[in-house]
Amino acid sequence: MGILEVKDVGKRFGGLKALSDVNLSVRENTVHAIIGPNGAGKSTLLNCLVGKLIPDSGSVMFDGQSVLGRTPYEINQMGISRVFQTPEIFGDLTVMENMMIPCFAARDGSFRMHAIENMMNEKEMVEQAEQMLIDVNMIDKRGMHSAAMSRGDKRRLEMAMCLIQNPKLLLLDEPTAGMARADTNNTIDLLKQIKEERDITIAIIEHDMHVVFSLADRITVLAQGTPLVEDDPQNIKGHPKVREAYLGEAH
Amino acid sequence: MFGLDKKDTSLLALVAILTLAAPFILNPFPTNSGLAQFNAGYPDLMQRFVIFGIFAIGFNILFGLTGYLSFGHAAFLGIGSYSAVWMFKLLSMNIIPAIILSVLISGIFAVVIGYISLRRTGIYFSILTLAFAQMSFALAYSVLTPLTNGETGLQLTLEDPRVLGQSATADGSIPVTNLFGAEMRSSFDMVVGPWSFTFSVGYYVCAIAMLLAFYLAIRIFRSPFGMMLRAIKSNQTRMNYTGLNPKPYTLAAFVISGMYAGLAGGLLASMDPLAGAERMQWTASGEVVLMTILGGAGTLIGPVLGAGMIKYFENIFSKINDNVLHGWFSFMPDGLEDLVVTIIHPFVGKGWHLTLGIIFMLVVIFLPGGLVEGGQRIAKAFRGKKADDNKSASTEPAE
Amino acid sequence: MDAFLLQTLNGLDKGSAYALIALGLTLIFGTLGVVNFAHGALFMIGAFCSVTLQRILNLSYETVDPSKTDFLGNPLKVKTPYVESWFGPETGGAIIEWSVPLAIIFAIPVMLAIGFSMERGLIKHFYKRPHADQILVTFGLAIVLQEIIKYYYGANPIQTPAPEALSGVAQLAEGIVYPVWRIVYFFFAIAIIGAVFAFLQFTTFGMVVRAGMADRETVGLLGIDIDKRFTLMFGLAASVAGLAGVMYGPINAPNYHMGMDFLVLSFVVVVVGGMGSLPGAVLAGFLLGILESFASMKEVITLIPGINQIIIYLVAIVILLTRPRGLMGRKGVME
Amino acid sequence: MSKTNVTRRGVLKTGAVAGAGLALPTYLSAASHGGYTNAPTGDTVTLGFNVPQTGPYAEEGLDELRAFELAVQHLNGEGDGGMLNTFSSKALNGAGILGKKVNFVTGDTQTKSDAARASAKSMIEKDGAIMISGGSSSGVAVAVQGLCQEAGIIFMAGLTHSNDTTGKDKKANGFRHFFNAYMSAAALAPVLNKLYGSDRRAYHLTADYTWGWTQQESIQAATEAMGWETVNNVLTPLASTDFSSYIAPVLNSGADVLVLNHYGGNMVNSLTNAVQFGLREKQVNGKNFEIVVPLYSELMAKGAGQNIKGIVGSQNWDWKLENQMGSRYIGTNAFVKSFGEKYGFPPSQAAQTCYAQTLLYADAVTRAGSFNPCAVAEALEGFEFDGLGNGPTLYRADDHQCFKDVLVVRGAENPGNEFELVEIVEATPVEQVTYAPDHPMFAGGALGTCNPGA
Repeated sequence: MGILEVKDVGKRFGGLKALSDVNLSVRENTVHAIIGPNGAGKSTLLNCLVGKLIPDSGSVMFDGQSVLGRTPYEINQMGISRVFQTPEIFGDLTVMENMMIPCFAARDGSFRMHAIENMMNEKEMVEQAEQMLIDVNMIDKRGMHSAAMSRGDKRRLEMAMCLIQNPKLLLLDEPTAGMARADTNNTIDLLKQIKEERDITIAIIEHDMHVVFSLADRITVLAQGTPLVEDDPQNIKGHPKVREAYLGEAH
Repeated sequence: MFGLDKKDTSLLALVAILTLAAPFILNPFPTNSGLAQFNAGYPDLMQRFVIFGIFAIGFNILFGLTGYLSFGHAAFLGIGSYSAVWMFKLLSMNIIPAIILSVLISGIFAVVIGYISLRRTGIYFSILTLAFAQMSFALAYSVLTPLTNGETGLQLTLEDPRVLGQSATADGSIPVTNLFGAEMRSSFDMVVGPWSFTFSVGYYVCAIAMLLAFYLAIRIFRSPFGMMLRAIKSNQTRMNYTGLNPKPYTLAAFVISGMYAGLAGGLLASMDPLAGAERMQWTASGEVVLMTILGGAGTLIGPVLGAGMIKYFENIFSKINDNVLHGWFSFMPDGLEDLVVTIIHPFVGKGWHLTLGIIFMLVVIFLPGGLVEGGQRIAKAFRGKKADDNKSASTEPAE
Repeated sequence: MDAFLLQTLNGLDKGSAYALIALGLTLIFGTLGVVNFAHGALFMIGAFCSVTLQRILNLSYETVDPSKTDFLGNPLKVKTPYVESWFGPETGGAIIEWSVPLAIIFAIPVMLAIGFSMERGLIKHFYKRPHADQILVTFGLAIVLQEIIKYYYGANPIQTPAPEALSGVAQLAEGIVYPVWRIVYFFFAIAIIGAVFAFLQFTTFGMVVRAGMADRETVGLLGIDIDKRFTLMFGLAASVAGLAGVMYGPINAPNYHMGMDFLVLSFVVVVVGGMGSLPGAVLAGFLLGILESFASMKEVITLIPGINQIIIYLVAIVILLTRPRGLMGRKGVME
Repeated sequence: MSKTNVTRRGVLKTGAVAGAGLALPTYLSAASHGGYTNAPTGDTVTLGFNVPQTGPYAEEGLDELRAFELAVQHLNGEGDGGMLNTFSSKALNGAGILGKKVNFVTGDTQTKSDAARASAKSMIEKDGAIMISGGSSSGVAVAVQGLCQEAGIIFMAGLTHSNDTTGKDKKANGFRHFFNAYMSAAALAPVLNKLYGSDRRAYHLTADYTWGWTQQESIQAATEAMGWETVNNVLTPLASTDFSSYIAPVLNSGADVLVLNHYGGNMVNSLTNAVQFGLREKQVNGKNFEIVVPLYSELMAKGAGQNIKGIVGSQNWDWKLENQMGSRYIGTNAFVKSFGEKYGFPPSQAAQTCYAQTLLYADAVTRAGSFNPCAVAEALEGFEFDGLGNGPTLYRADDHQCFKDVLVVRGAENPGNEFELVEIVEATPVEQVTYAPDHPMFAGGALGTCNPGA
């Protein structure tokens, strides 16, 4: 039994069948990659997992509970964090503030008024946030307005914001899209490090096969809204169906 | 001090000094000099400065922090005023119960209007709040007249059934609003040489209310709650995916700013027990928006400056008529005097709107951060080229 | 039944004014994304174009008529417009009488010029500024324009009557008469709306602008100078507002604050129609016009007292709560 | 141009208190100031003229301001003296008031109760005004009147026509020279009867706020008393600009008279719309359809242009009064002459009422020998006078309302000159418009006692 169980999920947009009969099982403390050609339904599936979309049929169970019908913030509170393809951070806030917000969310839940307390009095949280910034090598940028940072830094910040919540499941949406090779390798190293240091399950959507095969413990190939195969990386590499899907669709 | 860091403490101290010394600061010109026209240190205007300051500070908690632009905030000001006047009519001339009621009632209305309006964002939210306020105004002016006294505005009468206190004083007039006996209207004049300074009880009550409101606003700005509000303005998607529900945060901000408006309305009625429907018209809502932007949205002190600026023009410039102009320039030869008066004439008196409009444009063109930015530039010029990676205290959470 | 029909007619007629003003506003606000609080002022200036033309045509020389006296008992000065002395009283009189339709020709270049200079001189610098700044600067501009008009023309309304031939009433059916000029206004509005739609739909310029509205960066990347086109758009919007104002003159006498009277309403119409949608704005204009007309019927007011005071706002609330982006709003525009 | 020193207050302050740093109470304390608010102690006295200078009534406000300026000139002995020469009371001699030169300050009411009160307060608190006058709407008048009562200042109302000003909202410190809705109705009804007959069906459009309601109530009562039937009364929102949806139903309602209980911009627009719909040419029940605008004003008539022709209404005063109706209205020509020579056009009724109010105040002070509001009020109460253009007039003590003749006018068909917007139909004698102080339309309030402030 995996920590995330997707059963028979289907989703239509008007006449377009975006997902059908998707079954997926992500085991705890593994890295599970979801790959597939453009338009295969990867993003739709991801959106169904985090509450942005509600599937027309099927079920999504996380840690024994259904996520369907829950809002994104409720799902996050269950322990799922998501990193976006284009970094979603609080651009108007400083790096440190960006880190503090998930700390509060993790401690206080989805809403709590702390209208007159001073933020910097939360010593424990500040330390925790600083430690995390040290971990991702951004402590020197703590006072910076996050919108002014480079794209790579923004992505690292977003990752750090997700990690500081200690999620059970981390969803990564093309974490290396548009990155230079060196940055990509850094990201891979970072993710490897995270995987080693923490008890965390990661689901990753990725185009870059180099990333996928460096990280993944298990791979699901999606094509035209349906999973083709789900297997270990070494078995996927030479799989005829996968070749067909990629070569047939995107040449 | 007071749980604030050094910068904020000094800002608060500065505002406190300015507010408490306002009767001096606003009356810089000797009473019988020609420039006395520019003196603003009389009780009514000083009260308006701080009351509209409170209104703008509250509005800024919503708009400056969350970015939600309410175009109907005047409704809460009006509701606060009506509640306070009713309290004077029915209960007591003491301002404390009146102000408590106005804050509460405005808060209740804010919960309802906010809950509905916050189902939408951006311009759709603005129009929803505008619609609610305009409905309040139109109804208060017409069909709700039994409750609001319509066009004339709700006033005290000699027949009010005041439970605690008398309907009329022994000499047959309406009693005066007071704070445990200290009448809001009483004042003292201090004459120093050619200067004359007026200290009014009402003003100091308002000033203390504003200082408390300002202090609370600083605490909110620096609190985790304030940070959450800025986070909402910055990125609602990330907010959601960080496990935070933006709705209650924005609603809380909306209600807090509604209660600030209610406090302002209650104070207005306490200083002058009349509540008119025009207080709720869209122009009044627009005024607080302009005050906030003019001063600098999202800054602590900006809205207060903006409020002061607009009220100053409304009350001082509108009173400069041709006679006054001729008085000023009477030292010139006749022809030149008339020329100067003719040139200035369109901008003062009945033309005060024109001057205000020009100032809006100039400020927003040359000082994108509002008056606060002007202050910063001046301060910077004085400080010289001192490195300033730490911005001045008041502008931390800028746009 | 007659009453119902009459109010529908009236609603269409009111709605055509709303639609026309909203159309201009939505070109700037709904699509360029500029919160233009000066739009009402543009409408007002349009109306004053016809006042100005009327004044120009009425420029007169004075002759003293000793047989009459003025209010102080002095000999009366009689004014004769130059136009009448040049073209004779008949032709001259006709020219003066037709000053409103003539003002259309006069208003187009004036409004274009105002629109262009407003965009080039001011608005251009505010595309990337926060909406708050746009509100402040355009509101300031609106006040300035309004005060200038007040300075020259006073605060009192000034009648700009329709020509005699277009001013009576028309019998549309048994028991249904309607003012001719209001019918003219309706068809004029339809024509302008149609022209603007056709312009945006069928010309390359229109296509580029529509593409630019949807995705400004991409169009910019294609090497198309979108800025110049946006300037033109602004001029177009100003002209539409101005023409709406010119033609509105005979319905209600122009005064300097008529723009502010319409300002809030036009924002409501645009937003109810949905941000970024031209058809939405037009539809909302007619819808609100018709509903407002029905709400002003005695039967309705008796049923719900005060409904005529709030109908527009009530409808706006209901629509915005049931349809998140108004009637036909595009996703992501100023949400 | 006259030059005035507006900062009189400073003079008196420094005059009164020699020595720095001395704190002493004003405004509420009698000791140093003769027992009432803003008691003038120098050689000047300041009056406050609070008129709309922005917003829809700005034009009317400016005309009031012109009249005030003229009145101050005449009080100070400048100019030709205007109505001072015809005024029945001869207490004023052109040497200011009680020997003090008259200064004035102006302010903008914006036609909003709030702004009007703020402006009036600044005149009282900052400029030391001893009397406030002006205004162009009843809401503002009632609000400022209330303020003056509380502050202990005399309020001489400008243009305010609602019954409430001297009805349920009357105040001991407030006085109204202008006529009211009841008087309009009482004057109009017989004329309407004479012009249009007693078998008429009236349709009312009424501005949906207190002034509109009181006027509609008054007109309905007066016209029904002479046999008219009221078909309908529809309330229109203040914010309306287009009244077509209210006018259209009139066409088939069976009514043959339309009564427009509107003022200002509302009136201009509703009348324009009514004419557009052909109501003026319409025939109903074999009679000509008629439009009535109970409260007329020259500036609105000007705004309504051609549409005003033949429309009947009432006025407080008109500049042609003395010429056309005889010397009963003495003072009119004197005023028109000095106003017309100074400004180039004849004064409006708003100007006349403001001018008269200023003179009446000054006269009352002089006769009372004191600026004390209570003494002034006493001098005004029950004061009978003549020569201010309205004929013999009484300032009734019971409600501080002036009783004088009311004019019924009609939009001029063939104006002799550009200023002749209306023609006078009748000057209704004062007896016909007088009512008992406890008339139900004016019930519900009390004057209270005069408040000298201090």
